[in-house]
Amino acid sequence: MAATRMTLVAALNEALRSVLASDPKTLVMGEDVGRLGGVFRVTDGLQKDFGEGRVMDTPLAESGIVGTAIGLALRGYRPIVEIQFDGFVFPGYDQIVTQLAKMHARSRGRVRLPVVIRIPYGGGIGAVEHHSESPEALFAHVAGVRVMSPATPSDAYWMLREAVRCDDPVIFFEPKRRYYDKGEVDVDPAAGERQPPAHTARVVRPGRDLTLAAYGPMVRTCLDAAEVAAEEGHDLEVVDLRSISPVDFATVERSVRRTGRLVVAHEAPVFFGAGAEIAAHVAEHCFYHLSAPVLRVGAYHTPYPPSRLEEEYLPGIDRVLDAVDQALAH
Amino acid sequence: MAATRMTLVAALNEALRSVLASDPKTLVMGEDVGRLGGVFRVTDGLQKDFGEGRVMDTPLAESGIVGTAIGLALRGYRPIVEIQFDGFVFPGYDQIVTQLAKMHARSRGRVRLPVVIRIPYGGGIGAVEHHSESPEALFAHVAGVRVMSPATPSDAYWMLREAVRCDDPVIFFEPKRRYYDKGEVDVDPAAGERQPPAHTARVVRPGRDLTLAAYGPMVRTCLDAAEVAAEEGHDLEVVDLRSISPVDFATVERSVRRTGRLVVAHEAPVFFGAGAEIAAHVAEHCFYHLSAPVLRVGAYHTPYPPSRLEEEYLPGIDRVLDAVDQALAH
Amino acid sequence: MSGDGIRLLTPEGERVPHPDYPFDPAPEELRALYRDMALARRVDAEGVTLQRQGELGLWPSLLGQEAAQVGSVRALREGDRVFPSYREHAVALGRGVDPLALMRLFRGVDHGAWDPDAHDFHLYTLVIGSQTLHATGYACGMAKDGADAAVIAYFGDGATSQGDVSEAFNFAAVWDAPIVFFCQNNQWAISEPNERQTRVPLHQRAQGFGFPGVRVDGNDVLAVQAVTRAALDHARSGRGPFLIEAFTYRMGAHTTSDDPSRYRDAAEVESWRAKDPLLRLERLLRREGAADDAFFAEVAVAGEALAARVREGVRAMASPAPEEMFDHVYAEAHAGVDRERAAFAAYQASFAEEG
Amino acid sequence: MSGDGIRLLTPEGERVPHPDYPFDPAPEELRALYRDMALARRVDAEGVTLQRQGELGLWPSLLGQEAAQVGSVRALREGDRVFPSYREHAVALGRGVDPLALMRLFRGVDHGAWDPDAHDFHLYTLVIGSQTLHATGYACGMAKDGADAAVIAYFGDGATSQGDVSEAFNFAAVWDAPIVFFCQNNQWAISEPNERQTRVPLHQRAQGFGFPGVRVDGNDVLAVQAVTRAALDHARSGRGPFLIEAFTYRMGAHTTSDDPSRYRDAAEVESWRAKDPLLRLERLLRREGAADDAFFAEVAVAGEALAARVREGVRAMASPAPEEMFDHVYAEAHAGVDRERAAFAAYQASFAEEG
Ligand SMILES: Cc1ncc(C[n+]2csc(CCOP(=O)(O)OP(=O)(O)O)c2C)c(N)n1
Ligand SMILES: Cc1ncc(C[n+]2csc(CCOP(=O)(O)OP(=O)(O)O)c2C)c(N)n1
Ligand SMILES: [Mg+2]
Ligand SMILES: [Mg+2]
Repeated sequence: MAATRMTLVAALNEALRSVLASDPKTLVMGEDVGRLGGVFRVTDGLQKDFGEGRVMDTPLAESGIVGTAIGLALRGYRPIVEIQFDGFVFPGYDQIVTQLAKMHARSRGRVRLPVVIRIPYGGGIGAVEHHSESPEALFAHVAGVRVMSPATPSDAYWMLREAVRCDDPVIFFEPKRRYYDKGEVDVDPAAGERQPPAHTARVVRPGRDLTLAAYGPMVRTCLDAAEVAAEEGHDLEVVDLRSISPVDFATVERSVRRTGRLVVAHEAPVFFGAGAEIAAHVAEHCFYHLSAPVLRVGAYHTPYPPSRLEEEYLPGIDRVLDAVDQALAH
Repeated sequence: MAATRMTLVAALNEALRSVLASDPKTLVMGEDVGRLGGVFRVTDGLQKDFGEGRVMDTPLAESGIVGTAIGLALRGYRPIVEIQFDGFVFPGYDQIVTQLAKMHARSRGRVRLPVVIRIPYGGGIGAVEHHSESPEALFAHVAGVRVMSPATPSDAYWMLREAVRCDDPVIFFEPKRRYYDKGEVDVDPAAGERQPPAHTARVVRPGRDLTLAAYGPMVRTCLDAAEVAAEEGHDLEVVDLRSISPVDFATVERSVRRTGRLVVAHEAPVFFGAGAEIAAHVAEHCFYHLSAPVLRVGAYHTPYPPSRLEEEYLPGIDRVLDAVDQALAH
Repeated sequence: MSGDGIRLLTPEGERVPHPDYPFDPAPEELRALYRDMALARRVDAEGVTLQRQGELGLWPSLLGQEAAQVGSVRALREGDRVFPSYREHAVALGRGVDPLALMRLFRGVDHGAWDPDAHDFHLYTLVIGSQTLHATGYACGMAKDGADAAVIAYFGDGATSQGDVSEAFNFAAVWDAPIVFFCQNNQWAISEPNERQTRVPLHQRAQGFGFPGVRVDGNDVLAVQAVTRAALDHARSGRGPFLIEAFTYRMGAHTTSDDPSRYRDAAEVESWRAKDPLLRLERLLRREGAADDAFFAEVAVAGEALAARVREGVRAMASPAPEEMFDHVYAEAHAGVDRERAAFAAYQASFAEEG
Repeated sequence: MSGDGIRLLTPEGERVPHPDYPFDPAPEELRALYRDMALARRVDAEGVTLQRQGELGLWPSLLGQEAAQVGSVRALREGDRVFPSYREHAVALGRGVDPLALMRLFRGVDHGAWDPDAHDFHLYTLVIGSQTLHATGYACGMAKDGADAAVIAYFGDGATSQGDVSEAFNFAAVWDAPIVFFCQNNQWAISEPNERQTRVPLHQRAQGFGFPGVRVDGNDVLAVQAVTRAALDHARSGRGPFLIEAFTYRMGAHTTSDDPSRYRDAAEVESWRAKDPLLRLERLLRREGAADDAFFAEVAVAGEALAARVREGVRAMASPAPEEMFDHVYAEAHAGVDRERAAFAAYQASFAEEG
């Protein structure tokens, strides 16, 4: 089958459709995932095709959703949970941190909880409070869950499939402001074999002068920044991390050993964000290869502001380039 | 008044007693804080002396505790909440992250929430699951709350008083394995004037060869490690960070500019832990002063293990010294 | 599920007396109720329009819930405190909040930063159910203060599923807190009907926590006001919490982002249109000769004037200065924020220099 | 608060028939119940002793709750699934879990890693109330599978305050999940008595969510078994959840770390001693000639033998290998854990070299 051009939302929908069709133990559950197809339509049409027993509208309670998903997983199901927006995952945080993440270790490996928690995240869509956040660091610090975020429709398709197949709990962050970006997706199983594992990073643009590392919505921003930098004569390498826990440090370090410079970008606030872990790790392990300090670009240590300010709050091409310039100036 | 020797628990109790006595708007609330005086006796005798209206046993529900504390603060009270153990704060996490932390910004400064959330944290006490964790990074990433942790009885006394006085919400992490350590506490108000502000770090041992930065229970460990290192001829400086949000980087950087080397230690897992932020920041800002990479010492990316393994899990003197040796070897 | 609830006014605009809730407002009070509902409806319609025109990012319409909101807010006394959810525009107006303050939130200019103390009306809360705990704590504080006052907390049918709401019920019950829990059961939580949220009528929830709960016809402004007044008296008199389930209907979309045709029948909406809260009060007013065409025309004019003011106000609303992001994170100085504010200023200045 | 609940056996060991819960176990069944309770009590006492001797880090005693636990677990059928809290030692034994498996948890050797599938008995859950949601999800899965089975979820009186428990009640009700919620109301949540957790008897909580709830005398093993059996039948037959409040008493400390003299009267404890669950069954057995001194002596001997096995087993329990920390964080390979495992091994090896 040839690749098809589709939006990231359509790719996620296709991925869910394919796992629901192939594995009767998979379930989709969450608020408004049924008839409505989710507020972003990621689950559009699934209840119609697979029934209310497979695609379940739940009561409005995130702890209940995650907690009952755990119970369903204990019974042998593979629940795929939708959290409606990033800012609404916190009522379910206790179940994620104290139960979902720990039960495999608690049971010395006897209990597996193949639960996927899909979270549309990030800003840039002009939304009201709680609808634009990037809380991934609050999950990556928690041992026992995997954290990943695709940047393209193709990765959305294949990474979601892999998350569902995985026997570990996965927090799957979907870059909501890229939902309607289009890209080629080859849904042929043979294409699947060629996909790199979801926990690996990928060099999406090779370059010599500096490494830009990002994930999710910021990959596009970094690629765009690299275009601009190229016009100014700077050859930037862009690494799409894809996985936030684990981080594929091997790929990042390999890149940095060549370029000697690293800028990490994410939408989340910089303070205690993913960039801190990546900068700390790379600064330690590439100590003698770095010609400049690792710089971090991200949001500020403030609550997500009213949407009229989000353009200033979110790191855009200019802020990425500003950091690139600073790093190159060393 | 002369300084008195007392345990860290007694110092906290004294601090609570003094604020309850001086400010009728202060309240103590939580599970078992009344008659029992809390499972660690931090609130011992307070209900007897100040009544059930000031020292309130709450229903067993952390979200309810934090949420009603917010409401009481809106009404002009200054609630001091006790969470029984580190691992049980998560049902209250949503109220902390989405409400307590954000309401001041949400209201453009109109609403102040002077709520203190006391959390006994950390391991080393041979406890069962959920009773030994160090979740401070999960709070420091959240803008709007302050995060601090005292290391000594004197700081316990003065920092808790300052937390209660502060008009911002404070997550106050108490190093439970140091609860019964004794130290001098001078409760004289004049001594209070001499205390450094709670958001500043303090050099608790001066040294020339390397900076050890820690907070809470690990300060003692680092001081002990410095003693051992001194015998081996290495002169270590120990910085007690005291505050985790904000981090007093100025003090840390000043130290590192002199010593050229930094090891950060905490009980929490290293991955996405506080050490990442400190290492990333210092590696950036002291880039040309560092003779060795910033090294991090902490727990592993695993759930807190059964207590029979905690000695291997927690960073002790030996692991701190191992990192020191590595840093000095550069 | 146990009918439409306590009713003092039929959809046809006829009075039906209720032994427990005697209520006989004077004609001018009836007209004031109507005016409040009509103005709220007009402001709400303007919110929808402004969103369609791109002036607002979002608008959650209260269409159909005017009686539930106006009736309840009219039952409050000065010093009583309101904790709203995010759809309580008529309650906000009833507490003297300027409609433009609401618009600021939905325009993305601020997060809804009116002065809660000035209006005894807390900020909108978007995380479902959270405010019920704040309300309970606040009520507990009122009781500590010996205040002769009560709290009213608004939330939806869907919200009742959240653990926080159950915790609030329980804390309030154990503490005998002076609070009225006011659930606007508008039949839908976005696309999910009541049956997906509860097995039994929502007012019964209270019994399990040990306090009274009643259902009131939420489209009957008289019944809502009478029942809320009684509930507030109950709370103020030290008898603890009270739950009101106002049985009503969300006539519009969940918000302007929503497309209800995907999940509900036009017939259902039609059947509720017959119970329209304004229409039934209009019928009463006309039937009893308490208002004439001139009155309704005058209200309509006032509505247009208000809408015009709102429209102009919204269009004129400036975006905040970007530096403001840093201003209210903490009440006291925070080195991290200060550092970032300075870096931001320097970065902004660098563009200014470049030109 | 509505008395001691449904009762089939008085504290004096006399039978009292109940029309809704007919139950007439044969003498050998009665003896088996007694034996289960006595052995559980003996294991429990050994747990306390071993903690005092420093062999265990902690032990939460079930003393006084034997009837609630043995009666309920005996009502289960094969294939029914148990979700315990952390004090359900008698339930664990009833499901064939080795007492040493429980001891491992409280010794700090593991987190309680028995095989939940082998025993249809889930792991202990220490975060109050969490397991009620797992239980509800599991029950929902059973229903999906068309299994003729039900779930029973154990939790305490204090747990009912947690939002998770209310959410579990509501999910189970909306989904008609085959689950029995079994609340052991032992009157205390550490130092907090029932009045600090609830305004009304706990079994009433269910009504607000639309399913039945009853109180049973939790120290009457016959009543507990009969009521639980009926509740499980209710759940299995597709009628949805059922709440049982087993009214009992925690005779000992909350755990070995607790000092109940700080918060409760000796007189209260004494009054409950008169309702001892073992004593009353012994009285029945003797009164009806279903057991004689020889039987009780034999049970005591079996208890001592079991205690001795537990004691030796605990003392012989080796600590796990430190590397095991890394083994079960994830089911599949994780680069971060692998890196840390390797670093740990190298670090350990460095001592071996030096030493
Ligand atoms: C904790 C949380 N989860 C999810 C959402 C997304 N959400 C916004 S409104 C809504 C439905 C609310 O329904 P209801 O309580 O009946 O209030 P209504 O909108 O009908 O007034 C949902 C699911 C949210 N705001 N908060
Ligand atoms: C979420 C959470 N908060 C606090 C605790 C600490 N804690 C352990 S047991 C307990 C009391 C439990 O009381 P109850 O539910 O009545 O059960 P019991 O111990 O009486 O069997 C508390 C507060 C906990 N384990 N989990
Ligand atoms: Mg609704
Ligand atoms: Mg109890």
